[in-house]
Amino acid sequence: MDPLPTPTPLPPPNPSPIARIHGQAFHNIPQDLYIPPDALEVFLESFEGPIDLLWYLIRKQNLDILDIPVAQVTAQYMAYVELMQVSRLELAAEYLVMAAMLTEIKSRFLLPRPATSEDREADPRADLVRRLQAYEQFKRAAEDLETLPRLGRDWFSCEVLVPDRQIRLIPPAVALEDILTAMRDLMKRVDLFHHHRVEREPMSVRERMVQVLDRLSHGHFLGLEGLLDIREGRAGVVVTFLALLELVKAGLMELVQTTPFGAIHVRTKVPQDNAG
Amino acid sequence: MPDDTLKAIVEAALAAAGGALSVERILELFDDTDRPDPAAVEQALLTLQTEYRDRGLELVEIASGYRLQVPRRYAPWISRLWDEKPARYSRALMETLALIVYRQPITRPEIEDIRGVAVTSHIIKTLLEREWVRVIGHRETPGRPALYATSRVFLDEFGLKSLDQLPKLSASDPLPSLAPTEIPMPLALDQGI
Amino acid sequence: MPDDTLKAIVEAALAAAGGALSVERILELFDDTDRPDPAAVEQALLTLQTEYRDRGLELVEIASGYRLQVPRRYAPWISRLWDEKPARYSRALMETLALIVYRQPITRPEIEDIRGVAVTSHIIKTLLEREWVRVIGHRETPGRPALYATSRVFLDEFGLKSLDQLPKLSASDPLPSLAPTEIPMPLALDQGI
Repeated sequence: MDPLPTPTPLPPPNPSPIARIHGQAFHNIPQDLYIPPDALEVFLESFEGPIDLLWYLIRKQNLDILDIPVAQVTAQYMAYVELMQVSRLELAAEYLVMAAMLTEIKSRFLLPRPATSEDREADPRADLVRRLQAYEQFKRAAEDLETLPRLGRDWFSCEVLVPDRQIRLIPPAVALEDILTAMRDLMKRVDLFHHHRVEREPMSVRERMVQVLDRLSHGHFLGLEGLLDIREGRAGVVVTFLALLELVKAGLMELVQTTPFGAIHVRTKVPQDNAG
Repeated sequence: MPDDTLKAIVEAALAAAGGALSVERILELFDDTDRPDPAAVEQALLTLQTEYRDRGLELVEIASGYRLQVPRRYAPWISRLWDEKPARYSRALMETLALIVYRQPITRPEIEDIRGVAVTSHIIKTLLEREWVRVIGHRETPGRPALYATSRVFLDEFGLKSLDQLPKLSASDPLPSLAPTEIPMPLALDQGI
Repeated sequence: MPDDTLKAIVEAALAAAGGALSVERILELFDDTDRPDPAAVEQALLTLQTEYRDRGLELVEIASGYRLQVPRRYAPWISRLWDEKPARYSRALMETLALIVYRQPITRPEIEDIRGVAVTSHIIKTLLEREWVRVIGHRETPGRPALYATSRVFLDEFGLKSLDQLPKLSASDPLPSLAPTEIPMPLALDQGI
């Protein structure tokens, strides 16, 4: 490997150096692409990677891609790669790829080509040019974005106090379909474990059960006739009757007949104190 | 600095601060070179106070300085900015509600028996607070568990005239029966009607 | 409701919200019984916009609706209200953002391809946490890389109604030293090595 040349900083016309090594200011990237190893950390922070470095060299230093001293660059990049292996391996690899690409471009120019060649090769630099132009476009877009006014930096939102602020809790909305879906999901799940008897009944019986319980909620007796509303017709009477039977069966209610053939009374089941 | 610029900066500072600012604090916003007189700041505050009269904001003086705030009379509307909308009810709550709707009257142990997991008190409390569900009695079994049923509020909010109008569980939906026994013969009762 | 009351409520809501409010959101502040027309709310917003001209606050329309904010010209003073300086973002982050803004939806490998370096997870995480960027799906290529796009928060914070309002992507200047498309004779180059 060639010995690395000594850094040759340019005279400082620019008050803000891009790097400072051992007290010595570096105001430009040296033309020969050599970066002192000590400056590597600073260097890596100044550039966003090999494309960014190449863009800088071409734009700011008027470097001709074809003039890049490839052997020298490669030797130097190899030296950096060794250094970078400790901390920024992936970045080292990216610089290496770039060096390889530049070398390839150069080598293709150096190879003799038959003068009569019909199929003209594409310019080996074309791909690199496209990449550099795409990069430049977004580099500028990023600079534009940075200058756009932004909330919290250039604009500030108002947050005026609201005295007597009350926070209400708005309960979530539920649709009937949601209840049906919940029931179906539950039934499916339950059915996996149990084989409950399929029992279908009109909802009206359940509704009537609740109504009967409501009317008897204070432990009062009520005559059976009082629960039956003749105006509901036969169907209504049957529903009430079925509801009563369900309630008795479920142990929620008892029917009391004090004398044979006497009036039947209904009441909620009395707690069985000292039953055990 | 022109009076209008000073007034605008004071207004902007009060609106952005989200709390009270003292005159000293306002003065700290300025460089030594463009810092106004305290009197000029006081004057700007007074002008703003007048300008905001009868608007959606008011400038009040409190112990710690001056504060831009929403007048109390608009609090009922503005408070709604912070209405809390819980995303959705849990599956546990929806299944509990579904069981109460379709299997009422039902007790908590019965719900737990079908669902196979405990029903939290929070779920029952939520359903009772929403007034969709009410306690209509107690089952006379050990612990006297409450019997839950749907309420009139439930019917109203879901636009139902009666529980009959609930969407039907299709025939393919198996319904677990809590007490799958035959309906007893109503022999002892038939002469009562 | 009188126009002045409506205007005051809209003003108070905008000042208290701490962000943008859409017309729909403003309408939600009202009960069904006192809810104004959307057109009346729009009118109130327009009037306020005019009234706030040349004051310490401005009413701007952005993607999410309307926002009452401190104009940029007062930022030097107002930013001193807070000890904490607004976050400064690295060039790497801003370039990644620019690629997401102008090339959305885009994957991380695609960003890396154009930038020529790896995009750190930290950058992506910062953009996602800032809510400027969101994942809108995955590209069905090996590794299923996430597809990034900008969010409504991005538009709001950059004061935009839509992406159309962003500065156009400038056409790249030709790179002078690379201009010739003809392959030059290699003779002139060999002293380069």
